[in-house]
Amino acid sequence: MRKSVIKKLVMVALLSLVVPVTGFAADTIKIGIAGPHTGDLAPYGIPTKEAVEMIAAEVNAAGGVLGKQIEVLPMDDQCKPEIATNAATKLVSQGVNLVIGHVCSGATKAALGIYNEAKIIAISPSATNPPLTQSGEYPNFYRTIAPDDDQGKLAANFVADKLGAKKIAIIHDKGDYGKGFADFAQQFIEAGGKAKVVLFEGVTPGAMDYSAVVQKIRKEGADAVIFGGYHPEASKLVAQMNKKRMKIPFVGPDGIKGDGFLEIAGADAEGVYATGPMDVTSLDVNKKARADYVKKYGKEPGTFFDQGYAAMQSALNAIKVAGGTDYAALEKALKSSYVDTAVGKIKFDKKGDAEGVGFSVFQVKGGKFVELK
Amino acid sequence: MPETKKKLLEVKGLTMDFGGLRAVDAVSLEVSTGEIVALIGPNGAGKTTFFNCVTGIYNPTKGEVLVHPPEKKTQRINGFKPNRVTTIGMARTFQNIRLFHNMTVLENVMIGRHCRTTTSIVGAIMRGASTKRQEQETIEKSYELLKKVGLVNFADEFAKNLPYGAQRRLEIARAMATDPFLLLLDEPAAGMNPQETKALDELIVRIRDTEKIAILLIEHDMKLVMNISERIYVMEYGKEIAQGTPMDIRSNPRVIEAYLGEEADA
Amino acid sequence: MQYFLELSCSGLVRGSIYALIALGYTMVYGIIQLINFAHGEVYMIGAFIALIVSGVLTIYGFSGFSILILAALIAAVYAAAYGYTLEKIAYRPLRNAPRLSPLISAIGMSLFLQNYVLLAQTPDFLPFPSLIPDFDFMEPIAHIMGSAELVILVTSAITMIALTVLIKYTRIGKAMRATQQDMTMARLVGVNVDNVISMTFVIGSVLAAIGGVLVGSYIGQINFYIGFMAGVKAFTAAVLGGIGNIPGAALGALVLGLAESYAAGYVSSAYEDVFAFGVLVLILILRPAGLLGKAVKQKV
Amino acid sequence: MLDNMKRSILVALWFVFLTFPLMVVKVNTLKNIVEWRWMNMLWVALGAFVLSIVWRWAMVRRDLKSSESDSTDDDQARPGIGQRILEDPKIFKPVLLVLAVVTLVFPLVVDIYQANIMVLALIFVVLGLGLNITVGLAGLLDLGYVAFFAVGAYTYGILNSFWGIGFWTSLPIGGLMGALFGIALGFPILRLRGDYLAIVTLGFGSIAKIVIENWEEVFNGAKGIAGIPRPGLFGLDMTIESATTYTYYLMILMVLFTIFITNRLKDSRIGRAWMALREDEIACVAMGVDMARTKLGAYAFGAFWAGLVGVIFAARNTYINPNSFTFMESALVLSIVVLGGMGSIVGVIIAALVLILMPEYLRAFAEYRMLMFGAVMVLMMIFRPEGLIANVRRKYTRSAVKTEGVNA
Repeated sequence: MRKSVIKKLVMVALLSLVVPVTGFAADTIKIGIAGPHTGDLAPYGIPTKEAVEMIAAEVNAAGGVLGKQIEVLPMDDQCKPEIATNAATKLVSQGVNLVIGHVCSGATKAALGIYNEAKIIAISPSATNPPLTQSGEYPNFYRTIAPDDDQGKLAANFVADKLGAKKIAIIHDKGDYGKGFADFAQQFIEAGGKAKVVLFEGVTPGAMDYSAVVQKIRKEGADAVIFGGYHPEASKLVAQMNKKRMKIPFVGPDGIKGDGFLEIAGADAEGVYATGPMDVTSLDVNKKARADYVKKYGKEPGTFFDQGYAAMQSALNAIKVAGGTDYAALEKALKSSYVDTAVGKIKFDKKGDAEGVGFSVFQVKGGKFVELK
Repeated sequence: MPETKKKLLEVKGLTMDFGGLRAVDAVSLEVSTGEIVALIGPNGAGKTTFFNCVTGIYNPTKGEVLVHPPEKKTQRINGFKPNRVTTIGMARTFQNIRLFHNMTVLENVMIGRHCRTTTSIVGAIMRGASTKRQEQETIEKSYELLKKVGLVNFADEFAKNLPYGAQRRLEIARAMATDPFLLLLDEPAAGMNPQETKALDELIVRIRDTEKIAILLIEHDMKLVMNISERIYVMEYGKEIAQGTPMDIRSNPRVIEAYLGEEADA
Repeated sequence: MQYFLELSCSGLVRGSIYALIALGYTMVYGIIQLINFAHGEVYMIGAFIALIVSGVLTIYGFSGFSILILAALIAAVYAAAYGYTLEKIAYRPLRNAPRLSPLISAIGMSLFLQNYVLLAQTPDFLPFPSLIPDFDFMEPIAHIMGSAELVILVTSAITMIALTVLIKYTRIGKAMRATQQDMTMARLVGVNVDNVISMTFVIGSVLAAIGGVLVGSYIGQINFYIGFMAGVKAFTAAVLGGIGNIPGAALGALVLGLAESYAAGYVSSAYEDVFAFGVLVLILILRPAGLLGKAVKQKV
Repeated sequence: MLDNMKRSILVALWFVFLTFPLMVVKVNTLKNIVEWRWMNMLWVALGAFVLSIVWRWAMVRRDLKSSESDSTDDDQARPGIGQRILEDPKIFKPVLLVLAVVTLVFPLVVDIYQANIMVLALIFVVLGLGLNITVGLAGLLDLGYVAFFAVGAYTYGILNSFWGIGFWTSLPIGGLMGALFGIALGFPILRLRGDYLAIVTLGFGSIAKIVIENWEEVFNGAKGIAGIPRPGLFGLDMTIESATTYTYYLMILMVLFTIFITNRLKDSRIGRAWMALREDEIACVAMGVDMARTKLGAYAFGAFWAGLVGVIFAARNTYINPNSFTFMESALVLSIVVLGGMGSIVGVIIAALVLILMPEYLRAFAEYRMLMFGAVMVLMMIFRPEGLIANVRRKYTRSAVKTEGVNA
C-alpha cells in the first residue's frame, strides 16, 4: 500500500519536473537576445532587445528567412557574470541558433564559453573589451561596435593632437570598462610622446564627492582630463570641476555619451567631449530603423540601438547567405559578405571585429552631443 | 582521619579602581579546605567586584590573588582570563542568574565539563572512540550533578523555562561540573522563599561535606550566612571592616553600624 | 600649502555631512544600544523628498530661495515621519529581544527602504537641482571653497549648536539624557521612555534629512543607493568619536572626513574606502570607546 | 472591532501621507512634467489598512505565545508543521525517500538551465549552512561573509591561471584559505561586542572587494579571471551538459557533506560551546570555555565552507569578477539564515532554495526580490525569531551499560 503511494508521489514529482522542458522544434530559426533587461543597467540592454524584436516582427510578417519564421528569445543577464551563465545555458537548452548579445563585456566573457561549446555564434552590439576578439579565445564572438582600444587611441590622440594638451590627468572608476579605456588612453598617450600622463587614478563610484580628486588634478597642473567610466561618476566629476572653477577639457568614453549624462550633468555638461560610435544617423538604413522604432515604440531609441539593429541585420544576412544555421557556413558568411546595416556597410574580420565601424569625438553643444568632423 | 586544613585561596590587599573610583580597597581574604566562608556587606560595598577580580573578569589594579590548588603548585592568577581561573579549579555563579537560556538544562551542565574534556574540531568531526567515550562521560557526570541538585526531571527542558529557585540550583550544578576545589557563589539565595533557602542551605553544606569543595559566598540572607559559614568577612565602601566567626561578627559594633546605617538590609 | 588647504576644505565639508548623519546614529545608540542600520536610508529619503518637492515647485512656478526653504522643510518633516514609523515598526517590538534581533531587523529595514525607493521612483541617478545660489562674495576663493560648501559648513554648524541647546536646556533634552543614563530609572521618575525614544529617532532623522538636502544640491545627483555608504561612513564616524557621545560624533565625523580627504589627496582615492574602514577597525581594536567616549565596564 | 477598524483607518491614512511623495509623485525635471500616480495611493491605503489589521492580530498572538511559554514550562505543546514532519518517522521517511529520488533524477529530467540554476541554489545552501555556524550557532553576526566566498573563488582562479592547478587540488586549498582568512580577520576583532563585530565584518567585506578590484597584478582587477575550468573527472572531456550534471551531483555531495560535518559539530563539545557563547559570553567564559579559541573556531569553520564552495562557484561560472562579491550577497546569505531559523539545518536548506529559486522561476518577482528580503528579515525577527523551522532541541540518552564504569 505504502509503496504505491510513494510511486505515485515520485511520478507526480517527475511529471512536474518534465513539464517545463521545452522541446526542440526545428521549423523556426531561434535567435536569443541576451543582455541586461532589468536592473540599473537595463537602459543599455533594452534598446538592442527592442531592435531585434522589431526586425524579427518585420521579417516574419514578410514571410521569414529562408521560408522559416524567426523566434526571438530574450534573456536577462543583469550584466552579472553568474546570471549570464544561467541565461546562456538556458538559451543553449532552448536550442537557439544564434545569439545577439551579451551587452556587458564581463557577462559576455562568462557566457561565450557556453555558446562556443554548443557551437553557437554570438554577435554583441556593445561588448567593447579588446581581448574578446584579440585574444583568440572566443572564436564564436563577433561585434558590431569597435573595441575599446580604438576608442582609447582616439581619445588619446584627440587630447594630445587636437586639444594640444601637454599634461593629462586620467581618472577611471576602477570598473572593467572604465579602467580598460583609461589603460588604453594612457598607453597611447605615452606611445605618442606628445603629452605626459601626470595623474592616473581610480575613484570610488558612489563616494560622497570627488573634490579631493579634483584638487589633485589641479595640483598636478593637468590641462586636460580623460575619464574612463559611466555617466553618474562623470557628471559628478564635471560638476565638481565647475564648482572648483577648473576649466580644462574633459573627455570621456561612449559610456557617458548618452542622455543620462546630459540630464544629470545639466549645464555642467556643456563643452564636455566624448568618444562614441560614429554618427550614422545620416545613413538611409539608420534613418529607416529609427523611424520604424519611433513609430513602433513612441520614443527615441536608446544606447546601442544602432549596433543592436546592425547585429541582427548581419545575423540575418549571414543566415541567408549560408542558407541555414550551420556554424561553419555562418562563420564564413559573416566574415566574407558585406551587408548594409544601421552602422554602415560592414563585414567582420578574422577576429570578429566589424570592418567599417569606428569612433569619432563628440562635444556637448547646446545640450546635445554633436559630432566633431 | 581529621583533615589538615590547607589554604586554597589567598587574596592579599586586592584593590580595584574604575576610573577615579576605588571599588575595592586593599581587601585580603583566605579560604581553606573544607571551609564555608561568607563575604557580606551592604549593597555597593564592592563584594561582586571583588568576586570579579578573583575570577578573572576584571584585572585588579593592585594586590595579589594566589591560588594553592590541592596537589599542585601555587599560582598567582592576577590578570588570568576567567576560563583559566575556572580551569585551575575555581568556579562561580552569578548574582543575576546567567544561564544559557536556549539550551537545555542538561546542556547547561555539560558546558561546565568543557574545560575537563579535550575533543577538538577534528575530533568532533571524526567522532572516534575517545570522543564518544568523553561525550558519554560528560552526559553521565552531568546527570549525576542534576540528581544532586534535584533537577534531573528537568534535564531536557530549556533553562529559561525553569522556575527561579531551580535556575539558581542549575547554576550551582553547572559550576560544579567544572570539578572545582573552590566554589564562589554570588548571592545564591537572592529571590528565594524560606523553604527554598533552607534547601539551599542544606545543599551548600552537602557540597562541602560530600564533594569536598570549599565555598566562598556573598550573601544578604543573614540567617543563611550565620548558619553555615565558618568565617565571615565584612566589606563596606570597598574596604574590609571586619572578619571572624559568626559569633564575632554578630557582636562587632562596626558591622552593626554598617548594617543599621543601611536600613537593615538583611 | 594651498593644496593642503584645499584638501582640508573638502574634508571638512564631507565631514560635516557625515556629522549630520552620525548624530542620528549616536543618539539612537546612546539610548537603546542599537545600530540603526536604516538611518542612512532616512538620509536618502530626505534627499529624494527634497528633489521631488523642488521639482514640483519649480514646475508650478515657485522660484529660488523659497524652493530651497520649502523643500528642506518638507524633507525634514517627512524624514522625521519615516524615522518615527521605522522605530515603531521595526524596533519597538524588539525592545526586549536578544541583541542581534533588532540589528538584523535594521538591516532588513535598510534593504526594504532602498528597494522601496527604487521601485517607487527609479533605479537611475536623478539630477538634483542646485538649490544653493552662487554668492558673488565667494567668487575670489571659489576654487578652494564655493558657496555650496560654505552653506554646508554654516548650516551644519548651526544645526549642531541647535542640537546642543536642545539637549542641554529643553525638557525633552533632559529626558533624553536621563534615559541615556538609565532607562529604568528614568521610567521610575516619570519619563515617558517610549516618547523619548521616538523623539530621538525624529530628531536624528531631521538632521539626516538636512544632510541629504545639502548633499543633493552640492553633488547634483542622487539615487536610491546613496544612503548605504553614507550611513556606514557616518556610523564609522560615530564609533570613531565614541558612540553615544554627541560631541564625539561631530568630532569623529570631521576627523574621518579630513582623513579621507588627505588619503585621497596624498595617497590614492582608489583606496579611499579601505582607508575609512581601516580607521574603523583600528579604533575598535585600540580604543573601542572612541576618541571622546569613556570606557564602560560591562555589568556582571 | 469598531475601534480596531478606526485604528486601521488611521494607520492607512498615516501611510498614505508617508508614501505620498515617493509613491504618487514622479517628476521629470528635464521636461518639467509631474506624473501623478493616484492609483498607487489607493493601493497604499488598502494595503496599509489590511496589513495593519494583520499586524495587530499577529502582535496579539505573539504576546500570547510569549506569556504562555513563561507560565507553562513546555512550549512543545504545539510544534510547528516542520517540526512534526521532522519528528514523525511515518511522515519523515517517505518524504526523505521522495526527496532523495527527486534529487537524484533531477538533472536527468530537466534541461541544463534548470540544473545550472539548481547548482547555484545548492551553492547558496552551503553558504547558508556555513554562515549558520557563525551567526546561528555562535551568535557572531558576520556581514562580510561574502569575503570568504571570494577568497575561495579567487584561490581557484589564481591557482589555475598562474600555475594551472586543477579543481580537485584547489578545492581543499580554497576551503583552507577561507578558514585561514577567517582566523586572520577574526583575531583582531575577538574582543568586539556583537554589533561592533557586525560593522567591522561589513568593513572587511568591502575592503576585500576593493582590494580585488585594485590589485590587478594578482586578481586581474575588475576585468576578472576568465576561462576557469569546470570540475574535472579523471581528465574526461565533458560537454557542457554533462559537466553541469556532474557539477550538480558534486554539489549534492557537497551539501550532504556539509550537513554531516555540521551536524557532528553541533552535537559535540565544540558545538555546545558555540551555543553557550551565543547565549551568554561572560557566563560561558566563566565556565571555563576559552573564548578566543571558540570564537576563532566558529569564525574559521564558517569561513571554511564559504571558501570551499567559492571554488565550486568559480568552476561553475568559469569566470569571476569582483561584482559577484558585494554586500548584497552577504545580505542574501544572512536572510537565508534568518529565514531558515538560526541554528536549524533543514530550515536553512529550505530557505536557500526558496530565496534563490523563486526569483529565477518567477521572473516578475525578481524585481521585488530585495524588497522582500528586507521585509522578511524584519518580520521574521519580530514574529518568528526562531525561523521557519526552529532548531530542534536535542535530547541526550544515557547508556545504562556504562553508568557504573564512569562512577568508579
